[in-house]
Amino acid sequence: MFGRLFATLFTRKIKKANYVLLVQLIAAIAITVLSFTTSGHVYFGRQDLGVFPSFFMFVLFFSFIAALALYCITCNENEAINVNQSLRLLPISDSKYYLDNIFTSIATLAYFACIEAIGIGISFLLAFQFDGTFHSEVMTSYEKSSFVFNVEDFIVVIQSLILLVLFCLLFYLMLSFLNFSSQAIISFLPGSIKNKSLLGFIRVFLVFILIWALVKGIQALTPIFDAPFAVFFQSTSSNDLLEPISIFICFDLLFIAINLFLFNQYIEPKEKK
Amino acid sequence: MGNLLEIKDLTYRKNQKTILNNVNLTLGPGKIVALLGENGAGKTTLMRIIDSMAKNYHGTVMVAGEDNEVERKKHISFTDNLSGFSENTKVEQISKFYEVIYQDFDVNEFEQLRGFMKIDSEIRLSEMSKGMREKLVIALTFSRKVDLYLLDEPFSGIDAMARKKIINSIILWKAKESTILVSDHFVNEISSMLDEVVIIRDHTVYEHLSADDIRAKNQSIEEYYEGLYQEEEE
Amino acid sequence: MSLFNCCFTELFKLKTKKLNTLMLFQILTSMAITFFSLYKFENNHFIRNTYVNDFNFITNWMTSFFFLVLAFGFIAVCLIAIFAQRVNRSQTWRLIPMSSTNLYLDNTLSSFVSIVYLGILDVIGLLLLFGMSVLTDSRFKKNVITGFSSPSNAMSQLFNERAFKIWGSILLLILITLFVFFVVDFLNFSSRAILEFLPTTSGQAFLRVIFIIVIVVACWVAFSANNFLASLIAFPIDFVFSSVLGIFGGYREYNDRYVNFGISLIIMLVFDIFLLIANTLIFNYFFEAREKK
Amino acid sequence: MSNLLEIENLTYRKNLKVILKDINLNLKHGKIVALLGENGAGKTTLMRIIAGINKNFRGMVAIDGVQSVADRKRVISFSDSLSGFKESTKVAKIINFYEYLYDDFDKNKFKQLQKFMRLNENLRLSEMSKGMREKLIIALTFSRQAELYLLDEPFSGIDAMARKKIISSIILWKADEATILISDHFVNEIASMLDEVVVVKDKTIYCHKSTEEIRENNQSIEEFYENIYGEGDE
Repeated sequence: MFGRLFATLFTRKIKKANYVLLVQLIAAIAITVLSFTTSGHVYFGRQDLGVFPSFFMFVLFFSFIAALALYCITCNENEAINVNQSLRLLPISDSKYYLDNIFTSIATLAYFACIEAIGIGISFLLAFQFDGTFHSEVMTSYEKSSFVFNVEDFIVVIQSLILLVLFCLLFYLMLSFLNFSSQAIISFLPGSIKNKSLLGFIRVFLVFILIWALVKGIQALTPIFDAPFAVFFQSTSSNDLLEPISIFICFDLLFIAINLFLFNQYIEPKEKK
Repeated sequence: MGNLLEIKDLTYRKNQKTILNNVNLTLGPGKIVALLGENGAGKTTLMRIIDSMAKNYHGTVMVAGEDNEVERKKHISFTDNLSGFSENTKVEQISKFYEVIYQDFDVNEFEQLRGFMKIDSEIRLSEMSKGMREKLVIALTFSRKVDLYLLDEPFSGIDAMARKKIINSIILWKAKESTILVSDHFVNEISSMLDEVVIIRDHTVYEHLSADDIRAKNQSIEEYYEGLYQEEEE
Repeated sequence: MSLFNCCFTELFKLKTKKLNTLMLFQILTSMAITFFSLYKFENNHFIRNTYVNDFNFITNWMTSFFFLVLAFGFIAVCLIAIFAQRVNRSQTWRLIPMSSTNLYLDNTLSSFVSIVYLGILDVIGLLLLFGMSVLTDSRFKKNVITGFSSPSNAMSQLFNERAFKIWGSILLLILITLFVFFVVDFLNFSSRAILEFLPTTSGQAFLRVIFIIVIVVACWVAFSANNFLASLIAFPIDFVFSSVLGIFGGYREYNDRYVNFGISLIIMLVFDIFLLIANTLIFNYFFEAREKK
Repeated sequence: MSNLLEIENLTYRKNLKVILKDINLNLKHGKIVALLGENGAGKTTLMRIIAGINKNFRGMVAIDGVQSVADRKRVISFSDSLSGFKESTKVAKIINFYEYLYDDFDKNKFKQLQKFMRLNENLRLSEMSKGMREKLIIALTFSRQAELYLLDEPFSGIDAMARKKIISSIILWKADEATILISDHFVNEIASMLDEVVVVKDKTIYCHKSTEEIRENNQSIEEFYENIYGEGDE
């Protein structure tokens, strides 16, 4: 049953990811075509770009926006699935249900990243093949940079990817925690004052607590640790990354436990009106 | 006073499908009329056209001799599912809204009906069950003094006792010369209060006759109504 | 009081209630930003890091509040535009015995006036903060006094060429807000009206196509501000940003792309009027309230 | 054979308000039981607790002695309002969803019910009227070979003829030892098929009688139900 629910949710979220990818592709093509038909050139940095290099630029640029958009969509989708009565009726324990929901979102992000990488690769090759100036430029910059491939860098790249996944997971969990805890608190308050602005106050209050707890946690866990993101960007050796990864794992596990408890106890699907 | 409601060869199409096809109907004042028909026969659409909710239909619809959309709305009180209000509005705020917007809204009539339905004015929409919400809608609809009341499946969620009490006292709530057009699936429940019956079938008005004619042939309205669908079953 | 006015006041009350909570969030966020930017967290208590600037908390709060005004203004316009669609679509409002044209005008007018209400709230907030920071922060008070007293300072030019830009940008801001409301209405009405005619099976696909077209047009306008038609829409927004920000230094002089301000004003006006008429027609004849389920 | 459903001193509170107080109920296999009560008496809440949707109640709910939520859901078929599906989903897609995720979903049983209700498979939810949608829900609920069927006001929008046909043939759709717990406001409509009656009043189980007992002192179930509220009102 866990597998089948995973498949159903995964196909549902994949549809959304494909839709975002389609919109991104169409937008990139449309922009390139339109900007060449109307003004005849695409201005970037110091010099004009050919058709294919500008298409590559747009695809690259849109990929970040699309990633952000998909992330927000998946957050929204997670919370919608948590209160979806038709799905909650399925014969599966609530803990497995919640884990299914979160991991399918992570799987969708992974799927999206692969397709995105392929898309950027193809547009890069297109530009590389069909545009002389772009071709020569890439070749010269390749020779200049003493790019020598070694195992150490490869491990660092893998570790930073893991860190990214853990961070996305943490944000999902925090968002769910925010929703579940405000829902739980609301269900204890007398019905009369249950209205939107109150929900807003509780959310803001909880956000402050979250930030405070996070800051407190980071301080308590590693006195030498100051900014995981600084390490993330200009890391030199692979063991630098082990600290932030371990911290994120602790937080992820902590929030998974809290969310599972709240989800099992307090979160009920929406009533049918 | 002439006919209250006159509909002449009305046709309505939506998404390339005809929903109503040359409908002709006239209703006199001071009557309680039932609008009966199967699911999806077009009863709700007909009511929405009368109250000018549904637009771009062909044919004419006159209410109290008025054809213009605004005038028609003045004479009609339609059961509305309160979708315009946010879920945490209080009943008290809704009645204040009706009081401000509709001149013909009678506040103490509403208070009386609210007491009759046992609805607390402090309760919010989100805290009301389907039945309680329908009782509120009926109270709001009948608190307006108009010529034509349109009730679209008003009783489906209300519990048996309350429904009986409402049906018995509905006649008292309307003015003598105003008419009620009620569409409902529970024919035997409402048959006691009916003056006329209109049956919608195959996208048009299939039958329109007075309840006494049916009772004259000592048939209950329910048997008559089911009889219509009997031949089609075999 | 005529029905038109009662309806207007009711709608206005609903919309201002939403904007009040938004204003509260704006105050909270501006406070949070100032707090987190000014204070650093070291060996578990907050100390004031001095390298930011040496104005006190309230003055910094005022600047962050000012920058949030435009951001939250944009959020408010979107929020109100979406809420207006719910009103247009709800059966409760359409049942009111007034013509659909009046209802649509009421709805749009109350949306616009509620945005003006938010603007007034912002101005009051800024003045309050300005007063408080002048009273509490002696250093800021000195700057303000020097600013106003010496004629040669930029402030005194407020009443000549710069003033034209400010009034121009306010007028454009009004037209842009109306333009946003009308475009959102037009998209909702036309897609709904066309949906009524399409056989239901292709309804969903049609909505997706509309969504993609809207995104492409939006990107195209944003990216290619240098061709004529796009610049007419992009220019006013650019103009407003630069002239408003210009008041506080870093005033960007406009070079060759300075399209005659008047033309874009008129074009914007024509767009607004055309959309208003189109929306009223569609709303009257094709746009139905949602059926109750 | 022990009881199918056992509920012991169940209490449920929400927003500091008690909705259900020390409920004790035992249902046997193979019965059709009606759950009656006024609007807002807590019938829907009780059903949602049995189905394992509503949580943090105090007390014990067990099906065949099993309390875990997942096992309960496996043997219970709750009439879900399909609110979890987008309005544009096709009926065919909903059937695939049920077939794929519920082991006890029987496709040709559904085909049989679909023909009985005259449901068209490539309709979308948005195109269906309330009655058609409720017919689909009933067909989906009974296509599962469950031990306990929970029906929460399943007939409110279905037209008179279809409703009579459904009520008369519901017994054929369930296995012999399966039980149906149905909550509805139209007592006389469903009276013919009932074995037991449970009345919920003042937040608890007011009485739990078999229909033979009621019929012995020659009362119709409707009269019995009404005079429970009779004393209450006067």
